[in-house]
Amino acid sequence: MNPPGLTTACAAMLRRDLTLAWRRRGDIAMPVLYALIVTMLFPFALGPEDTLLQRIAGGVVLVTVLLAMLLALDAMFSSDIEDGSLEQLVLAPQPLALMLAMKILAHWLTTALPLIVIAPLLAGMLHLPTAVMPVLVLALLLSTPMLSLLGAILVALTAGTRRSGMLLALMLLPLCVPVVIFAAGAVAASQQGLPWLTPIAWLGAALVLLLVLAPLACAAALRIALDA
Amino acid sequence: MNPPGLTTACAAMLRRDLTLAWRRRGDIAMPVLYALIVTMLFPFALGPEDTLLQRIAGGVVLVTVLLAMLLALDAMFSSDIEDGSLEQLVLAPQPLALMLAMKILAHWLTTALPLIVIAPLLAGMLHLPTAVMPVLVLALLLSTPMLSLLGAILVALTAGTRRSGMLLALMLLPLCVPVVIFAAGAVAASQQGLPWLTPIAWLGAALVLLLVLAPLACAAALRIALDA
Amino acid sequence: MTAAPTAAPNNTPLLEARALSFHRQEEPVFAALDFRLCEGELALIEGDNGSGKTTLMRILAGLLHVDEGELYWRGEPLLQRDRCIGEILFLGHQLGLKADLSPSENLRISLGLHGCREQVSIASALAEIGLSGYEDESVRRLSAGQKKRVALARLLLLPATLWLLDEPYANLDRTGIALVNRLLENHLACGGAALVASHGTVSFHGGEPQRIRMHA
Amino acid sequence: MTAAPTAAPNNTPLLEARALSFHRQEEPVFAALDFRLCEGELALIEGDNGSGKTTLMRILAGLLHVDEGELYWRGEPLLQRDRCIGEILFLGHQLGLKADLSPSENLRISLGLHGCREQVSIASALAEIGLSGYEDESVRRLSAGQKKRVALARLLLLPATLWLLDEPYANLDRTGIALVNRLLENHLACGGAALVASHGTVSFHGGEPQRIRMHA
Amino acid sequence: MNASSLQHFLAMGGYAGYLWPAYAVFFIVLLADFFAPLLRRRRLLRELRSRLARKAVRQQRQAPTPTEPA
Amino acid sequence: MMSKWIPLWLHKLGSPPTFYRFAGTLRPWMLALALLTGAIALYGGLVMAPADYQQGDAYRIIFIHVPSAWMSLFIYGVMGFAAFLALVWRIKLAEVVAMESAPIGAAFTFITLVTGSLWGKPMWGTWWTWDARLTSELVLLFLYLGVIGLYHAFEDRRQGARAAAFLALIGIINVPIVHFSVNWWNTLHQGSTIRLLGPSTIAPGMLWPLLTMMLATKFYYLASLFGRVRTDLLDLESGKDWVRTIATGSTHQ
Ligand code: HEM
Ligand SMILES: Nc1ncnc2c1ncn2[C@@H]1O[C@H](COP(=O)(O)OP(=O)(O)OP(=O)(O)O)[C@@H](O)[C@H]1O
Ligand SMILES: Nc1ncnc2c1ncn2[C@@H]1O[C@H](COP(=O)(O)OP(=O)(O)OP(=O)(O)O)[C@@H](O)[C@H]1O
Ligand SMILES: [Mg+2]
Ligand SMILES: [Mg+2]
Repeated sequence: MNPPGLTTACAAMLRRDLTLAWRRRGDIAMPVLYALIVTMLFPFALGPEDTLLQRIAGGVVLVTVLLAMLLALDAMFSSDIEDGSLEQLVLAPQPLALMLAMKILAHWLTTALPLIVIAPLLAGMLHLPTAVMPVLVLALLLSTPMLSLLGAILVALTAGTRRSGMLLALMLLPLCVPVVIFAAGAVAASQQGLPWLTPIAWLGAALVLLLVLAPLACAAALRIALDA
Repeated sequence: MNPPGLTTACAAMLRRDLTLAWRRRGDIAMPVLYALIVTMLFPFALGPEDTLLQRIAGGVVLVTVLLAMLLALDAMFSSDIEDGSLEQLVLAPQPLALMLAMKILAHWLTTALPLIVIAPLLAGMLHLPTAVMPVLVLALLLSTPMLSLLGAILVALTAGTRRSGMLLALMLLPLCVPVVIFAAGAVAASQQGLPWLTPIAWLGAALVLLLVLAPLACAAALRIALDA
Repeated sequence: MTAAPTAAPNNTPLLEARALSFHRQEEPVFAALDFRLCEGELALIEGDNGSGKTTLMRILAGLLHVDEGELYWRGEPLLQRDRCIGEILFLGHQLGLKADLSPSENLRISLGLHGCREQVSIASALAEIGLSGYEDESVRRLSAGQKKRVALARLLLLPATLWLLDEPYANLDRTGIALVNRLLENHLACGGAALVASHGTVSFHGGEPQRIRMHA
Repeated sequence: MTAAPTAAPNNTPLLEARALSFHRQEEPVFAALDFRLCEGELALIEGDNGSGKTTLMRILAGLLHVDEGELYWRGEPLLQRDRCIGEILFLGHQLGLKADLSPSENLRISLGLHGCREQVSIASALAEIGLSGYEDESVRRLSAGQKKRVALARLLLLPATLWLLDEPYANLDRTGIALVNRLLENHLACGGAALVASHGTVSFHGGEPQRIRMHA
Repeated sequence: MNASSLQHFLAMGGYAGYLWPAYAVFFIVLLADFFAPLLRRRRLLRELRSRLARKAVRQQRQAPTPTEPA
Repeated sequence: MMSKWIPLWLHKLGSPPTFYRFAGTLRPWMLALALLTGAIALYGGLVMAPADYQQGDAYRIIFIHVPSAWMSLFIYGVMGFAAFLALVWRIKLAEVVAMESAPIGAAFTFITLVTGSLWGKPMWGTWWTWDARLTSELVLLFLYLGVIGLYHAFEDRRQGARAAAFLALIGIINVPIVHFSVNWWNTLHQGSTIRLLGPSTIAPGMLWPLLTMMLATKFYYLASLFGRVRTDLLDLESGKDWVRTIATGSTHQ
C-alpha cells in the first residue's frame, strides 16, 4: 500500500493523458485544421501578392500556431476539474509539480507537435523560402513548450472560475510577447541571411529556466485556485 | 389573453439577452481585448516596419475581428440549450425566426459592435491611413452581421451535438471566405485610391439577403437539432 | 386566482390522440396510443423509467414529430402547431430558467413571450408559490426545490388551457406538493385540462383522473 | 453484492458533527447542528425546500468549507480532507455524468478514480440497476430516471464507507425506489453508513433511522 | 491677463490640438476612477438594505407556519 | 508569528472596521492635498515654465505624462508588494489593497499611453511605434487588465484576490523592463533625464512643477485607494454588524 514510485506514477500519468487524447483524436486534428484555415485567410485578406506573403510568412505562421495552441490550452485542465480528478491528483501522494509536468508534456505532445509538423506546410503556402524552414521549425520547437508551460500556470490559476478562453488569452499574451519576438527575430534573421543563433540561444535559455520553474509555479497556482 | 404583440415579444427577447450580457459584462470586454492583443502580436512577429504594417493593416484587422467573433459565437445558444430555455422559446406563441433574429441582434450588439468601435484603434496601431478608416468601419458594419447570421445557423445546426469551438470554426471559416474577400477588397481599394463602392455594394446586397433568410434557416436548423 | 381559460366545456375533446406511435432508432417507444382529454379533465401518464412519458409530453408540446397516428385539437387535426400554440404550457425536466437572472426577471421574460393572465402580478405569483423574499436573488443561488417553484410560478402567470407537466412534484417538499395539487384543482375547475407524468401518487380531490399507462 | 467496508463496527462514530454552522452572505443557513453517525447507521436529513439539506451534504463531502463547529471522522478532527477521501461517496442534484459517454464509460472513469470493489463488474452493476441493454447508449439519450440509475450504479461499484445521497429517489419509478432501499439496506448491513436527504418517505426495513431536521 | 493673451495661452504655440486633449484625458480618467467606487458603494449599500429587508420578509413568512408540519 | 514584528497599532489597523474609519478620515485630506499640489503644479507647468527651445509648448504634456508613467510603475510595485503579503500571510487588507490598486494603476497606464501618443504625433510624426518602451507599457496595461479580470472571474472574492495576486507577482518582471527599456534597446523614446540622485538634465523651471505633479499624483493615489478599499471592505464584510449599521443608519458617511 506504499505509494507507487515516481517513475511509475509519471508513466501512469503520461499514459492516462495520451490515452484520453487518443480517444478524442478528432480534437487533436482541430488545432491543425484551425491553423490551416487561418493561414489560408491571409492570402484572401491581403491579396495574393507573392513577395508580400513571403515577407510575412514566418510571422503569420508563428502567430497562427500561437493562437491555435491558445484555443487548445483551455482544455488542459478543464475536464479534469469538472469531474474532480484534479482534486484527486492534488491529494495524491506524489509531488504535484512533477505530475503536472507530465500533464504539460502530454499536452505539448498532442497539440504543439502536430502543429510543428504542419508548420512547414503552412509556411510553404505563404511561400516562405525552403532554406528558412529549419529555423522556423527550430524556433517553434523551442517556443511552443514555453507557451505550454506559461499557459499551464495561467490555466491553473483560472481553475476555480467559470472560465472563458478569452480571459486566458488576455493573461497569456503579454507573457508570450517576448517569446514571439525572439522566435520571429530568429526566422526573420535567417530569411535575411543574418546570423540567427543569438535569439535561438535566448529562447533555449528561457526554456530551460521555465522547465524548472513553471511546474512549481503551476502547482502553487493550482493549490491557490482549488482551495477556497 | 391574446398572445402579446410582436413588438412586445421582440423587446422582451432583446431585453433579456442584453440583460444577461450585462450581468456578465466582463465577457463583453473579452473579444475586444482578444482582438487588441492579437493585433499587437503582428508587429512583434513581423517586425515594427511601418510601411509593411500599413500594407497589411486592413487585412489583419478584418481577420482579427473575425477570429474574435468566432470565439464568442460558440456561446450564442449553448446556455439556452442547457437550461431548457430554448425549448420554452420554441413553444412560445411567437414566430421563432423573429425571436432568433432578436437573439442574433443582441449577440451582434454585444460582441461585434464593441469590436467595430475599437477597429479604428487597432487599424491605427498598424498605421492604416486615417482616410481609409471610414471604409474599414463600413466594411465591418456590413460584414460582421453576416458573420453573426451565418454563425447562428451553424451554431443552431450543431446545437444537438457535442460541439467544440473548433468544429464551429471549421464550418464557419470556409463560409466567410467570400465575406473576407469582399471586405478586404473594399479596404484595399480605398487604400490604393481606387473606387471601393462595388465590393461594399456586394456586401450590402448579401447582407440584405442573409437578413431575410438566415433567421428562417436558423429556426429550421434549431427545430431539427431539438427534434431528437 | 383568476380563471385563465374562458371557453365553456363542451363535448368535443380538447385533445385527442388516435393510434399514436413513436419510434426511436427504429425501436418503438410506444405504439397505438389512444386517449381523449376534455376541458376540466386531468390525465395521469404512468409508466416505468424509460417508458416514454417524457417522449409523449414532448410530442404533445410539439417538440418532437409524431411518426404515425393523429392528434386532434378541439376536434380538428393538429397538423400545424400554430393552431394550439399559446394554449399549451409545457414544464419539463429542464426548467428553462436563466441562472444569472432573478426569479422575477425570469418570469418577466415568460410574460413577454406568452402574455399574462389578468390580475396576477409576478410578485403575487411568487408569494403564492412560497418564494416571497427571494424575488431578486439570482436563480443560481436557489435550492433545487426553490428553482422548481420558480418554474411552477409560470402556471399561475401564463394563460394556457392545457398544462403538460413532466414530474412536477420532483424536488418539492410536502407543502410544495400540496401547492401543485391546489393549482391543478383550480385549473381544472376553471375549465382547463392537464396531463401530468409522475411516479409519486397524486392525491387529487375531485374525481378520479384518467390514467394513461405507458409500457416500456 | 460484496461488502465494501471491512472495518468492524466499533464505538467511535464514523462521522460526528459538533455545533456545525454555515453562513451564506453572512446569513445563517443552519446553526449549531450536532449529530453522530456510526457504522451501520442511516440518517435522514429532513427539511423544507431551501432549508439547507444540500448545503449540509456538500459540506460533509468537502465541497464547501464549514464556518464554525467541528467535524470528526472516526474520532479525529477532519481538518485535512485526505483523511476520509475515498471513503465518502457523494451523489448530488447534479449527477456528474458526461453526456457524451456511455454509462459503462462513465462508470469506468469513476472506477479509475476511486478504485473498485472486488467481484463487481460494470456490466453486472448496470444489470442490477436495471439498465442492461443500455450499456453503450450515450447518456444524452437516456431518460431522466435512467440517468439517475447510472449515477446510482456507482453505489454498487465503488468502495466507500459513507454514502451521501441528495434526493436519491427523485425521478425514479417504484422499482427504482425499491432498488435504492435495497442498496441502502445492504450497505448498512455490511457496516456502511449513509446520510440521505429526501422529501419522500423512505420506507426502510430494519430499524428506525436517525432523523436530522433542518429548520429554514 | 487680457483676451488675446488668453487666446495665446490656449493656442499653446500651435500644439493646442495635442496638449488639451492630453490634459482632458488625464482629468476625465481620474475623475471616473475617483467616482466609480462611490457609485459602487451606493449600489452596495442599497443592495444590502434590500437584502436585509428580504431577510425580514423571509423570517416573517416562517413565523406563522413553523417548519414542523407534523 | 506576525505579531512579533508587526507593531500593535499596525495590527489593529489591519482590522477592517478600524481601517474603514481610518481611511475615511484620511481620505478628504489626501484629496485636498492632491488638488492643492496639482493646482500649483499645473500653474507652474502651463503658465510659469518657459517653452522648450526644441519642442515649443508641446513639451508641456510632460507634466502629466511623466508623473502618470511613474505612477503606473509605482502602483504596480505597491500591488506586487501587497500581493506578496496577501499570498504569504493571507492578510485580508493586503488582498484588498492589491486588488483595488489595480484599477488605479490601469487608469494611470492608460493616461500614459494616451498622453504619450498625443505627444508622439507632433514630436515623432506618428501616434504609435512598436518600440520597446511603448510596447512594454502596453503590456503593463494588459497585465493590469489580466489581474482585474482574473479577480472578477472568481465567485469567491478572497480566492480571486489570491489568484490575481499570484498573477500580479508573475507579471512584476515587466516593471524593470519598462523602466530600463530605453537603456537596453535604442529607441525613439527619450532616455532618463530626471534623476533623484545626481544632477538632472532638465531646466529647474521645468523640474519643480514636474516634481510637484508627481507629489499630487501620489496624494491622489492614496485618496482614490482609500475610497476603493472602503467600498471593498463594505462588500467583503457585508454581513458584519458594523456594515449593517452603516447600511441602515446614515446613508452618508
Ligand atoms: C505612447 C507613447 C509613450 C509611452 C507609452 C511612454 C511611456 C513612458 C514611460 C512608461 C515613462 C516612464 C519610464 C520610467 O519612469 O522608467 C516615460 C517617461 C518619459 N517619457 Fe514617455 N512615453 C510615450 C511617449 C513619449 C513622447 C512622445 C515623449 C517626448 C517626446 C516622451 C517623453 C518622456 C519623458 C521626457 C519621460 C521621462 C523620462 C525620465 O526622465 O525618466 N514620452 N514615458
Ligand atoms: N450557490 C448558492 N449561493 C448562495 N445561496 C445558496 C446557494 N445554493 C443555495 N443557497 C441558499 O441556501 C439555502 C439552502 O439551500 P439548499 O440547497 O441547501 O436547500 P435544500 O434543503 O437542499 O433545498 P431543496 O429541498 O430545495 O433541495 C437556500 O435558502 C438557498 O437559497
Ligand atoms: N434524446 C433521446 N434520443 C434517443 N433516445 C432517447 C432520447 N431521450 C430518451 N430516449 C429513450 O426513449 C425512451 C423513453 O424515454 P423518456 O424520456 O420518454 O422516458 P420517461 O418515461 O420520461 O422516463 P423517466 O421516468 O425516467 O423520465 C427511453 O428508452 C430512452 O432511452
Ligand atoms: Mg421523463
Ligand atoms: Mg437540495
